[in-house]
Amino acid sequence: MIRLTSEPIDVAAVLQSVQSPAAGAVVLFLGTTREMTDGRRTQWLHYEAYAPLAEKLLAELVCEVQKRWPLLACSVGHRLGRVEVGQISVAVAVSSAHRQAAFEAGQWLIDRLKESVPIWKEEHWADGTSQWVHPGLSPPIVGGGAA
Amino acid sequence: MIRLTSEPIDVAAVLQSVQSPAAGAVVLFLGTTREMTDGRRTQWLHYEAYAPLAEKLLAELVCEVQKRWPLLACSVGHRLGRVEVGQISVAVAVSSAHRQAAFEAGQWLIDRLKESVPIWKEEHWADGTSQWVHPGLSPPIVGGGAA
Amino acid sequence: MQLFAVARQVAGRPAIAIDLAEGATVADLRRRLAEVCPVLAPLLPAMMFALEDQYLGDGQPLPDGARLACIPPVSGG
Amino acid sequence: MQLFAVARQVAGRPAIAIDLAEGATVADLRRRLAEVCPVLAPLLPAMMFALEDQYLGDGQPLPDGARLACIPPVSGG
Repeated sequence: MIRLTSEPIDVAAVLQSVQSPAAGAVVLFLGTTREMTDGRRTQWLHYEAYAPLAEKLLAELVCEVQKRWPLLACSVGHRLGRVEVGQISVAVAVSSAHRQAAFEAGQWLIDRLKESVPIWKEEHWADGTSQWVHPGLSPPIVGGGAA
Repeated sequence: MIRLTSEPIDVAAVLQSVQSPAAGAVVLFLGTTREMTDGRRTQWLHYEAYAPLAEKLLAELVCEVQKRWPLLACSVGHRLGRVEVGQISVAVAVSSAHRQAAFEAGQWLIDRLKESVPIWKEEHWADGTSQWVHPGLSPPIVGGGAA
Repeated sequence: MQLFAVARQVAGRPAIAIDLAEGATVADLRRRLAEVCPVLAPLLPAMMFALEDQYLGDGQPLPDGARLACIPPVSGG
Repeated sequence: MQLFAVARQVAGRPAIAIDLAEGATVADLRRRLAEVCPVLAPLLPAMMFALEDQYLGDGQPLPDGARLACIPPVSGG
Protein backbone atom coordinates (compact mmCIF):
# COMPACT_ATOMS: atom_id res chain seq x y z
CA MET A 1 0.00 0.00 0.00
CA ILE A 2 1.36 3.39 -1.01
CA ARG A 3 -0.60 6.45 -0.09
CA LEU A 4 -0.26 10.25 -0.12
CA THR A 5 -3.22 11.62 1.77
CA SER A 6 -4.52 14.77 3.35
CA GLU A 7 -6.50 12.68 5.88
CA PRO A 8 -5.00 11.58 9.23
CA ILE A 9 -2.97 8.39 8.79
CA ASP A 10 -4.91 5.32 9.91
CA VAL A 11 -2.26 3.29 11.75
CA ALA A 12 -4.53 0.26 12.20
CA ALA A 13 -5.10 0.12 8.43
CA VAL A 14 -1.36 0.43 7.75
CA LEU A 15 -0.62 -2.47 10.14
CA GLN A 16 -3.46 -4.51 8.69
CA SER A 17 -2.04 -4.02 5.19
CA VAL A 18 1.20 -5.84 6.11
CA GLN A 19 -0.43 -8.66 8.07
CA SER A 20 0.41 -12.17 6.89
CA PRO A 21 0.25 -15.66 8.42
CA ALA A 22 3.86 -16.08 7.23
CA ALA A 23 4.98 -13.06 9.29
CA GLY A 24 6.88 -13.47 12.54
CA ALA A 25 7.82 -9.78 12.73
CA VAL A 26 6.26 -6.44 11.92
CA VAL A 27 8.14 -3.16 12.21
CA LEU A 28 6.21 0.10 12.08
CA PHE A 29 7.86 3.51 11.91
CA LEU A 30 5.83 6.64 12.58
CA GLY A 31 7.16 10.15 12.00
CA THR A 32 5.32 12.57 14.26
CA THR A 33 5.32 16.36 14.48
CA ARG A 34 7.76 17.43 17.18
CA GLU A 35 6.92 20.43 19.31
CA MET A 36 10.48 21.79 19.60
CA THR A 37 13.14 21.99 16.86
CA ASP A 38 16.48 23.70 17.58
CA GLY A 39 14.90 25.43 20.58
CA ARG A 40 11.95 26.85 18.61
CA ARG A 41 8.33 25.90 19.18
CA THR A 42 6.40 24.46 16.22
CA GLN A 43 2.67 25.16 15.95
CA TRP A 44 2.07 22.87 13.00
CA LEU A 45 3.76 21.53 9.87
CA HIS A 46 2.49 21.83 6.35
CA TYR A 47 3.52 19.17 3.81
CA GLU A 48 3.33 19.36 0.05
CA ALA A 49 4.34 16.85 -2.61
CA TYR A 50 4.93 16.67 -6.33
CA ALA A 51 2.55 13.74 -6.50
CA PRO A 52 3.28 12.05 -9.86
CA LEU A 53 6.99 11.71 -9.10
CA ALA A 54 6.54 11.09 -5.35
CA GLU A 55 4.17 8.19 -5.97
CA LYS A 56 6.40 6.68 -8.62
CA LEU A 57 9.50 6.92 -6.42
CA LEU A 58 7.65 5.41 -3.45
CA ALA A 59 6.55 2.51 -5.65
CA GLU A 60 10.17 2.03 -6.77
CA LEU A 61 11.39 2.08 -3.15
CA VAL A 62 8.76 -0.49 -2.15
CA CYS A 63 9.88 -2.65 -5.07
CA GLU A 64 13.59 -2.22 -4.28
CA VAL A 65 13.22 -2.94 -0.54
CA GLN A 66 11.51 -6.22 -1.36
CA LYS A 67 14.47 -7.20 -3.53
CA ARG A 68 16.97 -6.38 -0.79
CA TRP A 69 15.18 -8.13 2.09
CA PRO A 70 12.84 -11.14 2.24
CA LEU A 71 9.70 -9.20 3.12
CA LEU A 72 6.13 -10.37 3.07
CA ALA A 73 4.56 -6.94 2.71
CA CYS A 74 5.45 -3.29 2.86
CA SER A 75 3.36 -0.11 3.18
CA VAL A 76 4.12 3.60 3.10
CA GLY A 77 1.75 6.45 3.81
CA HIS A 78 2.59 10.17 3.90
CA ARG A 79 0.28 12.89 5.07
CA LEU A 80 -0.04 16.15 3.11
CA GLY A 81 -1.37 19.53 4.22
CA ARG A 82 -1.51 20.67 7.83
CA VAL A 83 -0.20 18.28 10.51
CA GLU A 84 -0.54 19.31 14.17
CA VAL A 85 2.04 18.67 16.90
CA GLY A 86 1.91 14.99 17.97
CA GLN A 87 0.18 13.88 14.77
CA ILE A 88 1.65 11.41 12.30
CA SER A 89 3.22 12.72 9.09
CA VAL A 90 4.58 9.45 7.76
CA ALA A 91 4.06 5.73 8.40
CA VAL A 92 6.23 2.89 7.12
CA ALA A 93 5.35 -0.73 7.91
CA VAL A 94 7.05 -3.94 6.86
CA SER A 95 6.49 -7.58 7.73
CA SER A 96 8.88 -10.51 7.42
CA ALA A 97 9.42 -14.02 8.78
CA HIS A 98 12.25 -12.84 11.06
CA ARG A 99 12.83 -9.54 12.83
CA GLN A 100 16.27 -8.52 11.57
CA ALA A 101 15.00 -8.08 8.00
CA ALA A 102 12.00 -6.08 9.20
CA PHE A 103 14.13 -3.64 11.23
CA GLU A 104 16.69 -3.15 8.46
CA ALA A 105 14.10 -2.78 5.71
CA GLY A 106 11.95 -0.36 7.73
CA GLN A 107 14.91 1.88 8.43
CA TRP A 108 16.17 1.71 4.85
CA LEU A 109 12.74 2.73 3.54
CA ILE A 110 12.31 5.76 5.76
CA ASP A 111 15.93 6.84 5.13
CA ARG A 112 15.44 6.65 1.34
CA LEU A 113 12.05 8.35 1.50
CA LYS A 114 13.59 11.26 3.36
CA GLU A 115 16.44 11.71 0.91
CA SER A 116 14.76 11.30 -2.47
CA VAL A 117 10.97 11.60 -2.51
CA PRO A 118 9.71 15.08 -3.56
CA ILE A 119 7.79 16.01 -0.43
CA TRP A 120 8.44 19.26 1.43
CA LYS A 121 7.78 20.41 4.96
CA GLU A 122 6.96 23.98 5.97
CA GLU A 123 7.50 24.82 9.65
CA HIS A 124 4.80 27.05 11.12
CA TRP A 125 6.42 28.41 14.25
CA ALA A 126 4.55 29.44 17.39
CA ASP A 127 5.77 33.04 16.85
CA GLY A 128 3.61 33.25 13.71
CA THR A 129 6.41 32.97 11.14
CA SER A 130 6.83 30.08 8.73
CA GLN A 131 9.69 28.56 6.78
CA TRP A 132 10.12 25.90 4.11
CA VAL A 133 12.67 23.28 5.10
CA HIS A 134 15.23 22.45 2.41
CA PRO A 135 18.35 20.65 3.62
CA GLY A 136 21.42 22.34 2.14
CA LEU A 137 19.66 25.61 1.28
CA SER A 138 20.62 28.28 3.81
CA PRO A 139 17.59 30.03 5.36
CA PRO A 140 18.86 33.64 4.82
CA ILE A 141 18.82 33.21 1.03
CA VAL A 142 15.45 31.58 1.28
CA GLY A 143 13.96 34.29 3.46
CA GLY A 144 15.41 37.11 1.33
CA GLY A 145 13.17 36.64 -1.64
CA ALA A 146 9.98 35.61 0.19
CA ALA A 147 6.75 36.97 -1.25
CA MET B 1 4.25 0.51 30.35
CA ILE B 2 5.27 -3.09 31.04
CA ARG B 3 2.67 -5.78 30.74
CA LEU B 4 2.38 -9.55 30.77
CA THR B 5 -1.17 -10.39 29.79
CA SER B 6 -3.36 -13.26 28.68
CA GLU B 7 -5.58 -10.81 26.75
CA PRO B 8 -4.88 -9.89 23.09
CA ILE B 9 -2.31 -7.09 22.90
CA ASP B 10 -3.96 -3.71 22.27
CA VAL B 11 -1.61 -2.09 19.74
CA ALA B 12 -3.39 1.27 19.84
CA ALA B 13 -2.89 1.41 23.62
CA VAL B 14 0.79 0.49 23.27
CA LEU B 15 1.33 3.27 20.71
CA GLN B 16 -0.66 5.71 22.83
CA SER B 17 1.56 4.93 25.82
CA VAL B 18 4.69 6.23 24.02
CA GLN B 19 3.07 9.32 22.50
CA SER B 20 4.76 12.61 23.33
CA PRO B 21 4.77 16.12 21.81
CA ALA B 22 8.57 15.90 21.99
CA ALA B 23 8.59 12.79 19.76
CA GLY B 24 9.59 12.95 16.12
CA ALA B 25 9.83 9.18 15.76
CA VAL B 26 8.01 6.12 17.04
CA VAL B 27 9.19 2.58 16.32
CA LEU B 28 6.86 -0.32 17.05
CA PHE B 29 7.91 -3.96 16.85
CA LEU B 30 5.31 -6.71 16.82
CA GLY B 31 6.15 -10.38 17.08
CA THR B 32 3.40 -12.43 15.47
CA THR B 33 2.71 -16.16 15.34
CA ARG B 34 4.11 -17.55 12.11
CA GLU B 35 2.24 -20.33 10.34
CA MET B 36 5.34 -22.24 9.13
CA THR B 37 8.57 -22.94 11.06
CA ASP B 38 11.25 -25.14 9.48
CA GLY B 39 8.67 -26.53 7.08
CA ARG B 40 6.16 -27.52 9.78
CA ARG B 41 2.74 -25.94 10.20
CA THR B 42 1.94 -24.28 13.54
CA GLN B 43 -1.63 -24.37 14.84
CA TRP B 44 -1.04 -22.09 17.78
CA LEU B 45 1.64 -21.12 20.31
CA HIS B 46 1.34 -21.30 24.05
CA TYR B 47 3.44 -18.90 26.16
CA GLU B 48 4.24 -19.16 29.83
CA ALA B 49 6.35 -16.89 32.05
CA TYR B 50 7.95 -16.90 35.47
CA ALA B 51 6.21 -13.63 36.22
CA PRO B 52 8.09 -12.16 39.23
CA LEU B 53 11.46 -12.40 37.47
CA ALA B 54 10.11 -11.62 33.98
CA GLU B 55 8.50 -8.41 35.17
CA LYS B 56 11.57 -7.35 37.07
CA LEU B 57 13.88 -8.02 34.11
CA LEU B 58 11.57 -6.16 31.72
CA ALA B 59 11.58 -3.19 34.09
CA GLU B 60 15.40 -3.32 34.17
CA LEU B 61 15.57 -3.47 30.35
CA VAL B 62 13.23 -0.49 30.05
CA CYS B 63 15.44 1.38 32.50
CA GLU B 64 18.67 0.39 30.74
CA VAL B 65 17.42 1.24 27.23
CA GLN B 66 16.55 4.74 28.42
CA LYS B 67 20.11 5.17 29.68
CA ARG B 68 21.60 4.02 26.38
CA TRP B 69 19.41 6.10 24.04
CA PRO B 70 17.65 9.46 24.47
CA LEU B 71 14.11 8.08 24.52
CA LEU B 72 10.92 9.81 25.50
CA ALA B 73 8.98 6.68 26.35
CA CYS B 74 9.18 2.93 26.05
CA SER B 75 6.59 0.14 26.38
CA VAL B 76 6.74 -3.64 26.33
CA GLY B 77 3.83 -6.06 26.35
CA HIS B 78 3.99 -9.85 26.13
CA ARG B 79 1.05 -12.15 25.68
CA LEU B 80 0.75 -15.35 27.73
CA GLY B 81 -1.36 -18.44 27.09
CA ARG B 82 -2.65 -19.47 23.68
CA VAL B 83 -1.76 -17.25 20.68
CA GLU B 84 -3.24 -18.14 17.29
CA VAL B 85 -1.42 -17.84 13.96
CA GLY B 86 -1.25 -14.19 12.87
CA GLN B 87 -1.84 -12.88 16.40
CA ILE B 88 0.62 -10.74 18.32
CA SER B 89 2.77 -12.36 21.02
CA VAL B 90 4.97 -9.37 21.84
CA ALA B 91 4.89 -5.60 21.29
CA VAL B 92 7.77 -3.19 21.88
CA ALA B 93 7.30 0.54 21.28
CA VAL B 94 9.73 3.41 21.75
CA SER B 95 9.55 7.12 20.99
CA SER B 96 12.39 9.62 20.57
CA ALA B 97 13.09 13.01 19.04
CA HIS B 98 14.97 11.43 16.10
CA ARG B 99 14.51 8.12 14.32
CA GLN B 100 17.95 6.53 14.63
CA ALA B 101 17.64 6.23 18.42
CA ALA B 102 14.14 4.77 18.12
CA PHE B 103 15.21 2.06 15.64
CA GLU B 104 18.32 1.10 17.62
CA ALA B 105 16.54 1.09 20.98
CA GLY B 106 13.55 -0.90 19.67
CA GLN B 107 15.81 -3.57 18.24
CA TRP B 108 18.00 -3.70 21.35
CA LEU B 109 14.93 -4.17 23.56
CA ILE B 110 13.43 -7.05 21.62
CA ASP B 111 16.87 -8.72 21.25
CA ARG B 112 17.47 -8.54 25.03
CA LEU B 113 13.92 -9.65 25.84
CA LYS B 114 14.40 -12.74 23.69
CA GLU B 115 17.69 -13.70 25.28
CA SER B 116 17.10 -13.10 28.98
CA VAL B 117 13.46 -12.79 30.05
CA PRO B 118 11.98 -16.04 31.47
CA ILE B 119 9.15 -16.57 29.00
CA TRP B 120 8.75 -19.84 27.10
CA LYS B 121 6.98 -20.78 23.92
CA GLU B 122 5.35 -24.14 23.23
CA GLU B 123 4.72 -24.98 19.58
CA HIS B 124 1.40 -26.68 18.94
CA TRP B 125 1.84 -28.22 15.51
CA ALA B 126 -0.94 -28.87 13.03
CA ASP B 127 -0.22 -32.63 13.30
CA GLY B 128 -1.46 -32.56 16.92
CA THR B 129 1.96 -32.80 18.62
CA SER B 130 3.47 -30.08 20.76
CA GLN B 131 6.97 -29.09 21.82
CA TRP B 132 8.53 -26.60 24.21
CA VAL B 133 11.10 -24.39 22.51
CA HIS B 134 14.40 -24.05 24.39
CA PRO B 135 17.33 -22.74 22.34
CA GLY B 136 20.36 -24.94 22.98
CA LEU B 137 18.41 -27.90 24.33
CA SER B 138 18.19 -30.63 21.69
CA PRO B 139 14.62 -31.81 21.04
CA PRO B 140 15.38 -35.61 21.29
CA ILE B 141 16.45 -35.29 24.94
CA VAL B 142 13.45 -33.10 25.61
CA GLY B 143 11.00 -35.47 23.95
CA GLY B 144 12.48 -38.54 25.64
CA GLY B 145 11.21 -37.81 29.10
CA ALA B 146 7.90 -36.23 28.18
CA ALA B 147 4.99 -37.08 30.51
CA MET C 1 7.14 24.70 -15.31
CA GLN C 2 5.64 23.87 -11.89
CA LEU C 3 7.28 25.38 -8.80
CA PHE C 4 7.14 23.95 -5.29
CA ALA C 5 7.80 24.97 -1.71
CA VAL C 6 10.44 27.71 -1.39
CA ALA C 7 10.76 28.09 -5.17
CA ARG C 8 7.07 28.91 -5.44
CA GLN C 9 7.32 31.20 -2.43
CA VAL C 10 10.34 33.10 -3.79
CA ALA C 11 8.94 33.36 -7.33
CA GLY C 12 5.52 34.39 -5.98
CA ARG C 13 3.72 32.07 -8.40
CA PRO C 14 3.04 28.34 -8.78
CA ALA C 15 4.29 28.02 -12.38
CA ILE C 16 6.47 29.80 -14.92
CA ALA C 17 6.28 29.59 -18.73
CA ILE C 18 9.74 29.09 -20.25
CA ASP C 19 10.63 29.28 -23.96
CA LEU C 20 13.55 27.11 -24.93
CA ALA C 21 15.27 26.49 -28.24
CA GLU C 22 14.83 23.07 -29.83
CA GLY C 23 17.27 20.54 -28.36
CA ALA C 24 17.70 22.56 -25.14
CA THR C 25 18.95 20.65 -22.09
CA VAL C 26 18.37 20.96 -18.36
CA ALA C 27 21.53 23.09 -18.15
CA ASP C 28 19.99 25.51 -20.69
CA LEU C 29 16.75 25.50 -18.65
CA ARG C 30 18.66 26.52 -15.52
CA ARG C 31 20.28 29.47 -17.33
CA ARG C 32 16.99 30.57 -18.89
CA LEU C 33 15.18 30.40 -15.54
CA ALA C 34 17.76 32.68 -13.92
CA GLU C 35 17.08 35.28 -16.67
CA VAL C 36 13.27 34.97 -16.62
CA CYS C 37 12.98 34.96 -12.81
CA PRO C 38 16.17 36.42 -11.26
CA VAL C 39 14.98 35.92 -7.64
CA LEU C 40 15.24 32.17 -8.27
CA ALA C 41 18.90 32.43 -9.34
CA PRO C 42 20.46 31.81 -5.88
CA LEU C 43 18.33 28.67 -5.45
CA LEU C 44 18.96 27.09 -8.84
CA PRO C 45 22.22 25.24 -8.09
CA ALA C 46 20.34 23.18 -5.47
CA MET C 47 17.28 22.47 -7.63
CA MET C 48 16.56 19.22 -9.45
CA PHE C 49 14.21 19.09 -12.41
CA ALA C 50 11.66 16.50 -13.35
CA LEU C 51 9.66 15.71 -16.45
CA GLU C 52 6.33 14.34 -15.25
CA ASP C 53 7.37 11.32 -13.12
CA GLN C 54 11.14 11.30 -13.84
CA TYR C 55 14.12 13.17 -12.52
CA LEU C 56 16.23 14.69 -15.32
CA GLY C 57 20.01 14.69 -15.68
CA ASP C 58 21.74 17.99 -16.50
CA GLY C 59 22.71 17.08 -20.07
CA GLN C 60 19.35 15.55 -20.98
CA PRO C 61 17.55 17.21 -23.94
CA LEU C 62 13.98 18.36 -23.22
CA PRO C 63 11.11 17.32 -25.50
CA ASP C 64 8.98 20.09 -27.00
CA GLY C 65 6.08 21.26 -24.80
CA ALA C 66 7.43 19.20 -21.87
CA ARG C 67 5.59 19.47 -18.53
CA LEU C 68 8.47 20.22 -16.19
CA ALA C 69 8.72 20.52 -12.42
CA CYS C 70 11.37 22.31 -10.37
CA ILE C 71 12.26 20.18 -7.32
CA PRO C 72 13.93 21.86 -4.30
CA PRO C 73 15.86 19.73 -1.76
CA VAL C 74 13.30 17.41 -0.20
CA SER C 75 12.23 17.36 3.47
CA GLY C 76 9.43 14.81 3.74
CA GLY C 77 9.09 12.25 6.51
CA MET D 1 11.19 -25.40 43.67
CA GLN D 2 8.97 -24.27 40.79
CA LEU D 3 9.44 -25.95 37.41
CA PHE D 4 8.58 -24.42 34.03
CA ALA D 5 8.07 -25.44 30.43
CA VAL D 6 10.04 -28.56 29.46
CA ALA D 7 11.32 -29.08 33.01
CA ARG D 8 7.74 -29.31 34.30
CA GLN D 9 6.80 -31.55 31.38
CA VAL D 10 9.73 -33.92 31.91
CA ALA D 11 9.32 -34.06 35.71
CA GLY D 12 5.57 -34.48 35.35
CA ARG D 13 4.87 -31.96 38.12
CA PRO D 14 4.94 -28.18 38.60
CA ALA D 15 7.15 -28.16 41.71
CA ILE D 16 9.65 -30.33 43.60
CA ALA D 17 10.53 -30.21 47.30
CA ILE D 18 14.31 -30.31 47.81
CA ASP D 19 16.12 -30.74 51.12
CA LEU D 20 19.51 -29.10 51.22
CA ALA D 21 22.15 -28.86 53.91
CA GLU D 22 22.69 -25.45 55.49
CA GLY D 23 25.04 -23.30 53.38
CA ALA D 24 24.21 -25.29 50.22
CA THR D 25 24.88 -23.52 46.90
CA VAL D 26 23.27 -23.63 43.46
CA ALA D 27 25.87 -26.23 42.46
CA ASP D 28 24.68 -28.43 45.35
CA LEU D 29 21.08 -27.85 44.28
CA ARG D 30 21.88 -29.08 40.76
CA ARG D 31 23.45 -32.31 42.13
CA ARG D 32 20.56 -32.91 44.55
CA LEU D 33 17.96 -32.35 41.80
CA ALA D 34 19.59 -34.99 39.60
CA GLU D 35 19.27 -37.47 42.48
CA VAL D 36 15.70 -36.58 43.45
CA CYS D 37 14.40 -36.43 39.88
CA PRO D 38 16.77 -38.33 37.53
CA VAL D 39 14.73 -37.55 34.38
CA LEU D 40 15.75 -33.91 34.85
CA ALA D 41 19.47 -34.77 34.87
CA PRO D 42 20.12 -34.33 31.10
CA LEU D 43 18.49 -30.88 31.22
CA LEU D 44 20.25 -29.52 34.29
CA PRO D 45 23.45 -28.19 32.64
CA ALA D 46 21.28 -25.80 30.59
CA MET D 47 19.07 -24.66 33.48
CA MET D 48 19.41 -21.38 35.36
CA PHE D 49 18.02 -20.95 38.85
CA ALA D 50 16.26 -17.99 40.41
CA LEU D 51 15.33 -16.97 43.89
CA GLU D 52 12.07 -15.05 43.64
CA ASP D 53 12.96 -12.19 41.25
CA GLN D 54 16.72 -12.80 40.91
CA TYR D 55 18.92 -15.09 38.87
CA LEU D 56 21.42 -16.98 41.02
CA GLY D 57 25.12 -17.62 40.34
CA ASP D 58 26.45 -21.19 40.70
CA GLY D 59 28.48 -20.52 43.84
CA GLN D 60 25.79 -18.51 45.61
CA PRO D 61 24.62 -19.94 48.98
CA LEU D 62 20.86 -20.48 49.29
CA PRO D 63 18.91 -19.05 52.23
CA ASP D 64 16.86 -21.49 54.32
CA GLY D 65 13.32 -22.12 53.01
CA ALA D 66 14.13 -20.24 49.80
CA ARG D 67 11.43 -20.08 47.10
CA LEU D 68 13.42 -21.23 44.09
CA ALA D 69 12.58 -21.46 40.40
CA CYS D 70 14.25 -23.61 37.73
CA ILE D 71 14.60 -21.57 34.50
CA PRO D 72 15.10 -23.43 31.18
CA PRO D 73 16.58 -21.57 28.17
CA VAL D 74 14.08 -18.83 27.31
CA SER D 75 12.09 -18.52 24.08
CA GLY D 76 9.77 -15.55 24.52
CA GLY D 77 9.13 -12.90 21.89
